[in-house]
Amino acid sequence: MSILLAIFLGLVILVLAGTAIYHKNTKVAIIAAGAVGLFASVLYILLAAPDVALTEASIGSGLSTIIFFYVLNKIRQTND
Amino acid sequence: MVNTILIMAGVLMALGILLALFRFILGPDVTDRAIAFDVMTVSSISVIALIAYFAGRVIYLDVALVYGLLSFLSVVVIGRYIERGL
Amino acid sequence: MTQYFSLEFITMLTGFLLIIVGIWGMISQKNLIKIVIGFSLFDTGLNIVIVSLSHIKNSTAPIIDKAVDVSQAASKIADPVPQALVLTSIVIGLGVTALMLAYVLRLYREKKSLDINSYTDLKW
Amino acid sequence: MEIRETVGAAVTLLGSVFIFLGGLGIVRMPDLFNRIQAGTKASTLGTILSLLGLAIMNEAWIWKLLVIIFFVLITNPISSNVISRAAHFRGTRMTNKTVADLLSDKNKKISEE
Repeated sequence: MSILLAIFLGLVILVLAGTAIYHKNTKVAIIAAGAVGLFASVLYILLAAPDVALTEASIGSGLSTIIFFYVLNKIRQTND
Repeated sequence: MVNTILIMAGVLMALGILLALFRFILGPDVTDRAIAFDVMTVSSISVIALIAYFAGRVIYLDVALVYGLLSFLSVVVIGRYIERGL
Repeated sequence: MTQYFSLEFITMLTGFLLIIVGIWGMISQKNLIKIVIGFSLFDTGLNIVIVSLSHIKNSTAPIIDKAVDVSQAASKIADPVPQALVLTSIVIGLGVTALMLAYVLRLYREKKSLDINSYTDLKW
Repeated sequence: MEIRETVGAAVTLLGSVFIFLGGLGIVRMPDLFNRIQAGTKASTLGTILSLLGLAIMNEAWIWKLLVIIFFVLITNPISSNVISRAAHFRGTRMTNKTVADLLSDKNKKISEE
């Protein structure tokens, strides 16, 4: 049963990674990269690594998105 | 009996995540994607709790706790960026 | 056939495909922020591959509490060493991503452009 | 014993039905604000019900599950509020069937009275 869940999560991760690479809007690409980190964290729990899943959920999905949007905000302020 | 009902619940949660992913790919604006991201996060908390039940370990619930605490932060940052600036 | 239908193989395949997608994004995109996003995906895929090496069949988390007895812990838990390595690697990946984004910001303040084709100072 | 586990599993199934309906609403609704309404409310209720079902089934986990329910109940409306506010000030178009828009300038006097 966990194998089917792993296949589902892998397909979702690949679709989100393709969205992150090929979408024209940069903000959508950043949100898709954050969602890749989110589902990778669920995959780490299936692989019996809850500590890695905790770190990935807080850093790969939360803090990474915040840093990307901070830089986008700085770029937008430079234009003004 | 109990395991069958819980597997059906897991399948329904996976279908919910799949529909949110559909809106994520299709959505015409950034805010639609942010809402789809929020729904995927909240559904993932339930999936993690189900995995913790099937594995029989209480330590997996800590990850769901961190999700519930920190998932709203990135959505708040997206909203503030769209509104006027961080 | 049955070794291809196991949890380890499927997650390892997912990790390698994610690495391929990340490298393809790094070498094909023209936007600087897209290149940094491709690096981030590459990092995540590499971490998934290393964690999938640590999982043995039907193993549980390497934390000893009431559910796992001390006497038979060695035969039940997963290998904790790759997990500790990945735990360090995630944090270092965040540092490298932040450094690359700082470079992107400095480059944008120099030339007001995010296109990689406009930075041709080192070409001759 | 058996009855309590069955009741807990049924509550979890009900919560997963609400999560599925939240996903369906986020696909089917016509504009952004209806999508926020459907997605956030249904998925919050579904998560609370499914965690509550697991708490009924397994009474050793009940305090940690209640803490998770508390955090979800606090943090999820904040994020949907911020997103809907940003979308409104950005000027997202509503559907034609919208009756009242209390945040717009034309109706501001009505809402203050």
